[in-house]
Amino acid sequence: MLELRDIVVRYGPVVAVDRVSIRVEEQQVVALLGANGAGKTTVLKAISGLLPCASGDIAWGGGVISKLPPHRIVRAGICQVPEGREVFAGLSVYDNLRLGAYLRRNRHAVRSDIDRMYEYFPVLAERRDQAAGTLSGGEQQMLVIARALMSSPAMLLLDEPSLGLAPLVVQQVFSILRRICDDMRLSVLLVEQDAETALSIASYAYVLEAGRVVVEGSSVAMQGDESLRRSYLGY
Amino acid sequence: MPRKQALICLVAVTAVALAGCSSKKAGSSSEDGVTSTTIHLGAVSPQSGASASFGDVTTGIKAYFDYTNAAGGINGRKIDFTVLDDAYDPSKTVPQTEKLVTQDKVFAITGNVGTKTSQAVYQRLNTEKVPSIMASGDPTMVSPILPYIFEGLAPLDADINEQIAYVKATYPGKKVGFLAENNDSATNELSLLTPAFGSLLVKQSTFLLTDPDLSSQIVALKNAGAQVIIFNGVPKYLALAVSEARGQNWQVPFISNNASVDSSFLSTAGAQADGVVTVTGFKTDPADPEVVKANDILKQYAPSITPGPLSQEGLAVGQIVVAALKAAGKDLTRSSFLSALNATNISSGVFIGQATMSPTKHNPYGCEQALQVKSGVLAPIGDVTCGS
Amino acid sequence: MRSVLHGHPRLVGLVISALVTWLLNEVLFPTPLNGYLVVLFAYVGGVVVARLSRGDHRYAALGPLVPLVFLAQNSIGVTELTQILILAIAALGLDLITGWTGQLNLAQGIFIGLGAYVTAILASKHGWPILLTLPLAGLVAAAAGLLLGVLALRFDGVYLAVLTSAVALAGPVLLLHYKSITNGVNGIIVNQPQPPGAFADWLDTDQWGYYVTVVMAIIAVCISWNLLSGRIGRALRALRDSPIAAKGIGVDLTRYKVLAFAVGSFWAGLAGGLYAMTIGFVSADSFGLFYSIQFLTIIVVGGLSTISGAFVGAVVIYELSTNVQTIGFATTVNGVALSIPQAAVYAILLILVVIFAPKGIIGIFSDKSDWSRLTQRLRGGHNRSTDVVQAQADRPPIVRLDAPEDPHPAITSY
Amino acid sequence: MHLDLQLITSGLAIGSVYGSIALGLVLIYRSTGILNFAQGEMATFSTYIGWSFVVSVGMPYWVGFLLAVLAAFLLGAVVERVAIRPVQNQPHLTVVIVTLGLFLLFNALSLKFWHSDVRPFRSPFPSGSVHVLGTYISWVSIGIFGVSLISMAFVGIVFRFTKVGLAMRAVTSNPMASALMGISNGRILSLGWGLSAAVGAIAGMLAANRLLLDPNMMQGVLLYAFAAAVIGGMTSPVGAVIGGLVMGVTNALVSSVSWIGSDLSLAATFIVLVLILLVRPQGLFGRQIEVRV
Repeated sequence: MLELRDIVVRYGPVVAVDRVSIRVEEQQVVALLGANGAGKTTVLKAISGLLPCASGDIAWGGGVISKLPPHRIVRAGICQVPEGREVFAGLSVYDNLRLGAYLRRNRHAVRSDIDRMYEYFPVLAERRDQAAGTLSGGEQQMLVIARALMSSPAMLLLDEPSLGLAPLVVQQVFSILRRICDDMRLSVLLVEQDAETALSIASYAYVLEAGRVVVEGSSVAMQGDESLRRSYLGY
Repeated sequence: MPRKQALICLVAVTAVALAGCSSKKAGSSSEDGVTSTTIHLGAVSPQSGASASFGDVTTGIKAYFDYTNAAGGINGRKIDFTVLDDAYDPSKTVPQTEKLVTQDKVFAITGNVGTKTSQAVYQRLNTEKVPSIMASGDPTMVSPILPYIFEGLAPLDADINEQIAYVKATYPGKKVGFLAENNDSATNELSLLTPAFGSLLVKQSTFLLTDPDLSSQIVALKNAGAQVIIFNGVPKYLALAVSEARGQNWQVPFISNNASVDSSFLSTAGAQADGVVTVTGFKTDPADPEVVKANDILKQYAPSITPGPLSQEGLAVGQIVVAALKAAGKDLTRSSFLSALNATNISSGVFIGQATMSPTKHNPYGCEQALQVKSGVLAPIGDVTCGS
Repeated sequence: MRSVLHGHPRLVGLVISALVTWLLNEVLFPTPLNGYLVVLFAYVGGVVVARLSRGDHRYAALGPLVPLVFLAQNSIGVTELTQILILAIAALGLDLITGWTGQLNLAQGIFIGLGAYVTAILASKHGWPILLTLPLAGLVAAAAGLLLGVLALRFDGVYLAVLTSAVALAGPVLLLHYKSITNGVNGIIVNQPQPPGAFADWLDTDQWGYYVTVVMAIIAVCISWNLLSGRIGRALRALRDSPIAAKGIGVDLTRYKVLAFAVGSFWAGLAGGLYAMTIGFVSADSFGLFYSIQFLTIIVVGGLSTISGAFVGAVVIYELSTNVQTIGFATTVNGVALSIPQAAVYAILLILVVIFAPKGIIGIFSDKSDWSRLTQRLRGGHNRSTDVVQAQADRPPIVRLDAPEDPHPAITSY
Repeated sequence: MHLDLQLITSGLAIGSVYGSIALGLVLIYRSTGILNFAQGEMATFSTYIGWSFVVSVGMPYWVGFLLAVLAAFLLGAVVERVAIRPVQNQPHLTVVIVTLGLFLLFNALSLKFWHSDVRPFRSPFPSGSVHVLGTYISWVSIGIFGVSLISMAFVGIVFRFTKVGLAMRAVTSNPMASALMGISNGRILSLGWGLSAAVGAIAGMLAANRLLLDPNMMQGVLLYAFAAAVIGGMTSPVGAVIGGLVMGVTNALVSSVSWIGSDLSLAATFIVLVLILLVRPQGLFGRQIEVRV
């Protein structure tokens, strides 16, 4: 279980995330919604250790991880799929996947996991020797998800997987994602602007505005509250 | 906006113009640098950068001054010697020398090292009436004679004439190749070699201190049919040249300039050094009492360096300065120091023969001797030649 | 008081920094103080005053220039300050190329050499008055810079660094080779000009050279300032901050890159002319790669893309490279005293400055720094960042859509 | 004719020295994205450490050699940690200035500890030369050439086939993403600097016999090594070595042209370099990857 307790994150003097508390249970999909600049990505970066928490702490699996460097957090089983399709552009698709499994020692298992990713995302198998920078936007998004899964995480942090993708591709990515979550028994914290899609896959959701949690509740309740949808979720 | 800027420019320029109405700066005076207990001397030399090894000259000078101080000083005064760094860059030599003259108020400049750096300051030092001993060997600074400028290293042309005389006597009619660092002393040497050898000078090949090796230069000399190589440069490049030639199985004789056959050359070139000829105005026999004394002084007062030609020549500069300071007497002034320098006549030191200066001769040396490396040791060949 | 001075904060800054300098030089330190220290004090004074009077700190760039004129009277370090100003003029040019248009140029030194040779040849061999040769020195260097700028368009990053270092290496070699023009390795001795007519009674040669350099520096600053605060400056800033966006709004990248090379080299050439005039001796091997690299360290240490950075950097680098002393220790090993050699002290200080002031020394005074917040508070001005923090104090309650007892129903369990 | 062949073999001999220093440059550039101006001076410093072990302490040659390589590795890692990491996220030019500072620092330290005299440092290879096709090639040169090939293969294998090499490429390509893969970026960068310094130390110690050991031993070499790395495309170990050979041979050949001669050969060599880059701006072995955004 991941639990954020009153975390505060600053960019210099500017407070980007203000006393945010979030819980993600085992094998639960939780969505973090909100407009552009609400602080969603900052929350994920704080969990991954890319940004320090000014106060508050982050608990995971019985320990506090908020002071650990990013690579120790990956080792603890939390892997982030960063926003903006951050592939290793000059490296091949295969090398990108291998890097996902950087911390794993069992080569045999890694090889079979790569094959599994090729099954989930057949297009990656076709392009396995191509430089990742030459893939299309949707393909790159699939690659970063597959790459994150290669670390066999217990918890996946997904940052705007739908950003900049055509609606059809978004549907494709999310359907694969749901399949994987079920298969791999993952916990997921999903950051999205596209609230409708996110709520369709999440069971619980938080809405962030100007760095603060303003609303939280189950997806069903959120989908049912029309005034909330109008004012915060924009659909 | 533009008006405001124009206004500022105007103010600034006016301020400059107004400040122009200030008094002329003080300059140096004849009493600078001497107190009842000290004599303040200074020099600028490269202490950093690619030419830092030239700084050994001032290290040698300082060693002799420290030795003199330890022996009781000069007429009750101790020498206070300031050495500033110019990294062998003339644009730093000028301010650093000026700093010695106007700020530190040194009595004299004793041993500014280097040719291009000394070229940049010697005329202004003469104008400022500061007695100055340059350590460059460049003959142009002391001919024509300027009253305040002296030279402390052996004159390059004496070295060159000795090289020419040796080659003419030992290898008559042989084709000569000239290998040299691309600097002013090589140009100077070439201007003497060309009339001396005429068409026998078949090839001149130059290198830069950034060249990592000399293979193409050696091939070019070999191609041109050179039978003797006259070399002008630093020890490292002589060692590179000799090992490259021997590596190509070319047993050509090398006649090198002063100072390039030193202990570092002998140790790096090893057995290949045998047969290399050099000329020098300085004593090299390690058993010679003057050399023993010089090396003892250097070992005691400059333990950070290995005694070599540069530090020994520096020591000799120190010796001449100290002798002149002593001769100038208790009532030391710049004019008494100048008179003493002009009357320099020292009969023994690390130099060969005598060190003499006069109002018409501002370089103390002139005697030369050819030497050859035999079994890793330098041995004199032929007689000492003095004067031109 | 403020209302009277309003609109002229720069003038106030200049006047006060001039006064500060005069005080430091004449009253507080009757014994000669190193010129550069005075300039540093004066600069800081100028910045503080400019800031307190709501001016932009960049305008205090002129701060050190005006007080400089007073320093000559004290006869301390005139030649040193002259050389520092010459470095600064050339650094100003390099900043245009490297700081403003982002082209890594390791060949600035050779353009100084070019300018120095133009002045030396015209003055020594053809008897031109030196002042007349200065603009020509700049123009010849600018023409060469134009050529290099066109060539540089093909290269980027590391490749441009190697191209320009190739020019820096090959330049002196070529100058040495054409002996008939440049006098080869023997160099050219330039007779330093005597101050003309009326000045001769008050000034000696060094002081005259110094004032000429000060005037040239002021001209260089004024022109650069005009250039950079206008349309071209905006274009260059856009180009530097976001090249793709700048291209999108129609900034002609190519033109400005080449222009920067030409103008930047002009300042280098002018600096070279002044070098020949004040040093009195020009020889090509003085203008090698390491000489060029010096200017890169000047603009980075001073602060990229700031006019004052070139001057502050020139002072700091010059003083670090010449006046830093060996640090000695009392401990001895085998009779040799332990010490850190001068060049190592310089290197360590250089690294420390870059690490602790990555935006350069001017960056310490820039808008986002602690310093600026301090001065803002001194002025009693608003500080937006504290507003943000204070606004966070009260927060609305979180709306919970579910019963708090069981907010996280797990999908499955294992 | 045989003398021209001599020029080519001499050029290849010195070119392999350029190549071996260029390898270290490529290693750092590829694993940290930095152009390291201090590469040559760090190699000289490490060579002096080896010299002290072998000559002053009197260790057997290969023991001193290995210890010096190890010391160089540590030196590189420490330098990265102390001087480079604090400016890692600063603009490229800032990092360049730090490496220039390191250049000055190591030069000053070599000068301080070992002074400016040239020191003999024996080569592990036999003295003398082989006489082939009318040209003389010294065993030392053959040895340097051989070892530079081995270093090249080592660097190539590290990059292509090892996990560490993969991580190095990842860190340069995208530091944020590599941290999210569980890679400790700091450790990889230190490792890159350490390896590069070790490769430099090997090159320095083997070349010291030929270049002659003094504090400025690598200054001339560094400039050619930069050119070599650039011709090779900055990221290719094979390219670096071939680039070095190209620079060595070009320099030897242009100096034999009578109207260029040895005094203009430096200028001419770099003009050739610029011409090569004008035709192939990405170098002979560099790949240009078109990145879709």
